[in-house]
Amino acid sequence: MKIQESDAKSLLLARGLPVPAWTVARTPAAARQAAEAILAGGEDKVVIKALVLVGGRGKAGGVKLAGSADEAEQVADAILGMNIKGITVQKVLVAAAADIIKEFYLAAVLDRKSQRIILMGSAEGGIDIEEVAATRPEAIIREAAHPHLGLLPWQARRLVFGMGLGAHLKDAVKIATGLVETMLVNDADLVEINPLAIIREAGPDGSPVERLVCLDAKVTLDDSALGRHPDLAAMRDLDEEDPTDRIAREQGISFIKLDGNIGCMVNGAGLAMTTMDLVKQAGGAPANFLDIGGGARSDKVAAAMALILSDPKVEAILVNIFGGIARGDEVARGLVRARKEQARSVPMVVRIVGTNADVAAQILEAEKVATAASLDEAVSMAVAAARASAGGAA
Amino acid sequence: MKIQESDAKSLLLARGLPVPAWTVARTPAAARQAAEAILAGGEDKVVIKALVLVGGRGKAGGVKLAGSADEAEQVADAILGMNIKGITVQKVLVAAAADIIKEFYLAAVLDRKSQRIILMGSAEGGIDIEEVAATRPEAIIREAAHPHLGLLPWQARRLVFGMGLGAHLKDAVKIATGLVETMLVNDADLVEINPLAIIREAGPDGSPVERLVCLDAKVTLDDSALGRHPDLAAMRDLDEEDPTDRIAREQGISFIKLDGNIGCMVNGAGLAMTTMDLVKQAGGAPANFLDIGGGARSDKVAAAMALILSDPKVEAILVNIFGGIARGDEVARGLVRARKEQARSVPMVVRIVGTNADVAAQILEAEKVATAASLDEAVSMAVAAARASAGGAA
Amino acid sequence: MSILVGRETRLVVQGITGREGEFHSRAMQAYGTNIVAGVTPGKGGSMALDGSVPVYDTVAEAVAQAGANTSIIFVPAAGATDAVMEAALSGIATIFCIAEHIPALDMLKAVEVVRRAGATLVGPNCPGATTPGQAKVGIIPGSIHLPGRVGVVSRSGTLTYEAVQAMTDAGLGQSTCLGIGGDPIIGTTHLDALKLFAADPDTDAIVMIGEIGGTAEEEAAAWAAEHLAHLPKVAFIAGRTAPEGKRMGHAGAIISGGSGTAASKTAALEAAGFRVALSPTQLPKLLREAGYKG
Amino acid sequence: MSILVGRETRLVVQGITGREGEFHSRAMQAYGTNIVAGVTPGKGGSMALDGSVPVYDTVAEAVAQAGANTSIIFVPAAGATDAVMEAALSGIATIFCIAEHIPALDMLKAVEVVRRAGATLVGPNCPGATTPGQAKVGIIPGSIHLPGRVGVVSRSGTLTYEAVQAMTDAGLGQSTCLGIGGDPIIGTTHLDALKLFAADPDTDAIVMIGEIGGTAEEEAAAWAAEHLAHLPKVAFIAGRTAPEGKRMGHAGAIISGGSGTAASKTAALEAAGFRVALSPTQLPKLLREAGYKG
Repeated sequence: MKIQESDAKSLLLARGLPVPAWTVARTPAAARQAAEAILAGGEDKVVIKALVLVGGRGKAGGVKLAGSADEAEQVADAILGMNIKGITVQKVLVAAAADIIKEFYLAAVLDRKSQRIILMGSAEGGIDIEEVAATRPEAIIREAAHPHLGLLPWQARRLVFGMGLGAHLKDAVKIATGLVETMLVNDADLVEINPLAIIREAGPDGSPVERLVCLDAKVTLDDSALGRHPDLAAMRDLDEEDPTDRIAREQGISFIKLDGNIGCMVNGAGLAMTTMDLVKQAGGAPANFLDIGGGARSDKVAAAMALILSDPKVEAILVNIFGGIARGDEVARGLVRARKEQARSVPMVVRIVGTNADVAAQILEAEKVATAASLDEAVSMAVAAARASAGGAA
Repeated sequence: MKIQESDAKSLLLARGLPVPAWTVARTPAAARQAAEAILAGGEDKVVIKALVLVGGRGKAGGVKLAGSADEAEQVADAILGMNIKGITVQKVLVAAAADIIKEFYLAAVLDRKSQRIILMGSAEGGIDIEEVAATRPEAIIREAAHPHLGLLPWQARRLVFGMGLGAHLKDAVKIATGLVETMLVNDADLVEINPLAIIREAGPDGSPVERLVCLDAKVTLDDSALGRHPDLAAMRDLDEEDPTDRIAREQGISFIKLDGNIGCMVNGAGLAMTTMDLVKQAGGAPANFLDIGGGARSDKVAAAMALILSDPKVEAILVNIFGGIARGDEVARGLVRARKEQARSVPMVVRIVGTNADVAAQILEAEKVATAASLDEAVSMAVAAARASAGGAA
Repeated sequence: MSILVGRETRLVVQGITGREGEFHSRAMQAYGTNIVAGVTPGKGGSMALDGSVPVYDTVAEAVAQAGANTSIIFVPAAGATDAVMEAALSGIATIFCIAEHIPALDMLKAVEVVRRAGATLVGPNCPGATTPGQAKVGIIPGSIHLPGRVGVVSRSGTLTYEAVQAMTDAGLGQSTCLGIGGDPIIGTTHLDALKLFAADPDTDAIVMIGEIGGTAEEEAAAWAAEHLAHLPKVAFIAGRTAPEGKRMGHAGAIISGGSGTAASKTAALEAAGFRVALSPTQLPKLLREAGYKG
Repeated sequence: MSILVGRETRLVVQGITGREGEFHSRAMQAYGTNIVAGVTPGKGGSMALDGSVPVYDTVAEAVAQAGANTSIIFVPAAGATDAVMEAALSGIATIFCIAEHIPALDMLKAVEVVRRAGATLVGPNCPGATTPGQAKVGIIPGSIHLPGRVGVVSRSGTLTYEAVQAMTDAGLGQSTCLGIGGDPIIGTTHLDALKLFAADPDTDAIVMIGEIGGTAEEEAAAWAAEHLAHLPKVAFIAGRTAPEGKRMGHAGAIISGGSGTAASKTAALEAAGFRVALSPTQLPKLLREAGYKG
């Protein structure tokens, strides 16, 4: 689960890491008020950033500076409501604009290949790390945390020296160690600071001092561990969650909306992807990815059907079940019931094989549901049905 | 560092383990008051236990039951002031007397041989575990905690089943896990519950229920880790600490008082023990174990001298220094100064070899201090000096 | 015994008295798998599966008293990593973990313990393995298999069944069918599976099923190019139409930063001498084209 | 090279710029030890010991750039276990840790890391090792040694010096003198040391110095009875007059529950063929009586 920059920064603060203060504003007026307070504190400028869970907000115009309260209000007004990669901006983060001397990149990631938590650092911060990784991999320093003891202090030091942050050894070690702790304590998949920056600010006596701070923060949480972190589960941003996403989540169904017109209901993630791929290959367009999961009781089947039909673009449904844990007859019964309760009617093609497929076939036949024996056949039938349905509607 | 049963129980409580309530009383009146409260709560009897840091208080009469407030006061009066193995009892623990169904033994110990934390359990509780270990080792179940992950739940289960506590699986697993956690969190060497007991008590509806509880607790802390646990360092029982023990501790000197009349000042624990052994073998009696430690600056030498002379039985002093990190000349200078400042004068024999031993010899010769070249010679001289001194005093 | 499971398998079922554990234990027993013990803490001393299998409190007892050498874990996610570590540190050589939704950082710790213990873990979030005609350990429907000499390895569950069914329908029997699971941190990777098949005298061809996310298929392909050049090899990758940045059901199935795409995996596999199918049903045909005569 | 240290030793000093680190580094260098690097985080790029030794920020650099194979750690207790793990996981084969007062549970974790890395740790709270005439790594005064063929191992510091001095005074040279430290959790035990000496062609006799507490001497004795029957062996145990239940300076030197006494250790050693001295000065004579001709 992705969380907003503001929540990610809270998690870093909780580990004692240096994160400059921020305010979240949902209206231009609130942004103005936050900016006033910051400017009254002696800062020259504020930065206003769109809070959205997609990347590239900077390029999309979602990050702007303002030098006065008036300007802050105008900028916030422009950003709020903006559409960034399909997401409507509903809130902004307001903070003092930092006087940046140098930017770095630092992230803790769960690395599948090495089966370790890897800390990745680079002296080239504030940029696209994937581009650096692809073009100049030697610019990235990696340190694998001990699988049972976490990041050891000497590992943090080695990373910090490698990043050229030796002049800020103590603070940088604390941040590096804190990133891995943040990951471990919160069951995160990713904790990224980009940029980690040396900034210039006024010291206690007014003269400028340098300080290493986390200017941005991105945290992704392990969905499988949210059950033991109710405080983190509460960070789910409902502003960016579709009603269908919520229903799917609550029903334990994996559901991802796509652009096509053939709704898919499949058991198993791999088979669900395969079904989508085959629909596309056969000239159709899948409307969704949907894995009803292991058990696939009839109530779950009904919920999946409702999810699919909630998309008005859906013109045909393809059900593909390979019974294993899921019993084919139970799925068939669920389909029949869901069919009777559904709001609108679209053609449906069902293919059920494996455990109790024979009983399933009898049930479906009795209800005159179109069935197919093979996956390829089911796909062709669904694509044809969608075409016919679209033609009929036109 | 040993801590009292009451403090040990606090550490267990902090891990959420079941420990029946207790009160510490320093006067018979306070014990009476505590007993009154317990008896008013519906209990039949209270137990009053001497709080001392030596074993065998039960056999010494330091643990007694009382059935009334009057009796509690009398019992407390008898126990307070009692001498148990050289310690005067200054406080007692008062608690409800448990209705014990069965006793067990459970302890987490730092095992040197396996270099692991070992959890030792036995269905024979409330008894001398060392006797069980010696006579019927098969009655003790052992489980080694993972060196990096601690005691894993399945290990706790295996131990609990082995101890015959399967009927109390969940509680017993929690206690076993909690013991190792107590050890890890507090840097303890030993966390012992003897007895761990199934007791009968009144349930919510008044009918009797069985519960697994920690009836006694013994915790020894790692002296080397006290620096990072100020809260635990504060548990040091000053009631049982000699003024000389305190001075030695504050000076970083290892000092243990013995019964003899030859004071020993040595650098290095092994050499200090060896010096004691040789004194005894030569017919003398060492008055103390004293290791002045690595550096052995002159102020430390003076403090060590004061510690030795604070024992009125000391009739001769044997100084044995093998210079390595410790420089012989610095020790010699310290001795000369301490000699001039000391309260009373006893014969002293000095043997300094190793680093700067030649300079040390010159300094001592100039001050007419008796010196010896070999350890054996130094010991003979000291034993003779003590005899002469004792003869003179007689 | 082909790989991992076979006639030598002496299975202990951890969580045998649970609903899922009991259901699948019956199916495994019906297939012919030698289930020698069950473990449910607190039910030690009882019998499971109609009195045919003794239940113990601990895996150590199952090893000592029933000679178990393989374990399958039907314990739910919250206790599954502990069960994995119990098996590994109690002398079990091969461990299958079925549970899904295990926190990745828990599994990371457990995988390290398993490795240090010298054991093999398959899963979590996997359907297990079947050596057709000998033993099945897991939840793969027994009926889809045919004994033979093709090794099948897959990250998926039902997609594996689909591929195996296609093979069986075409008369291509399998040496062992192995589902390694779709989680980010798993005990046995595609590469590990290929190494096992490479060392197996009963395996003459390879079917590898992958999906988007990570680089496990690429790593396996690189190894296969060097060490399995002599074997007919086919593959299928699910998720050609998956959008970037979305988890497709499996915690590990996500394209991020442009890496882990079906296209990059397909390219790596083809470069390594695999024929890559566009549908699971094409696998038998491609395997024949690759020269497999079995 | 006798055992652990010798002409092949390429030493990195962790904490070379500290007071103790510098002092003892000079003494080691004066003895002839080949100090190839120092490590002090933040002082990388500078030179230590009058410009003769480069200082690095990390042990990894000292290994890569200066070819260090052995490390001595003069870092105080709070950072010592981290330094031990850094050395072990950066490719150092032999590590000496001098600091005392390291929490035992910290060392327990570090010892496990060292073992897993396949490295050897000596200490903590130890004086180090000297192979006379070749190299000394630690704080044992160089002047007390004489090159020869007797292996000396001890839990103590100054008591070791006493024993070595007695040997040297009697003309009995040493192959290696090793102080293993008096803490409860140590990297190299008496038993480990005996195994090293047993495999060393340059060692023809053994002097083992022990003290009260634990059972390490008994375990070493049991092994020696079986594997070192052919070598002359003598021992000394300190603490015959130590009272029960009191820590005699060393964290590990405590008799508890009647075990770990000097009497039990002496009995075990005598049963294993050691001659046990009543004073360190008797060791040379007993070694001659045991048939040592060197």
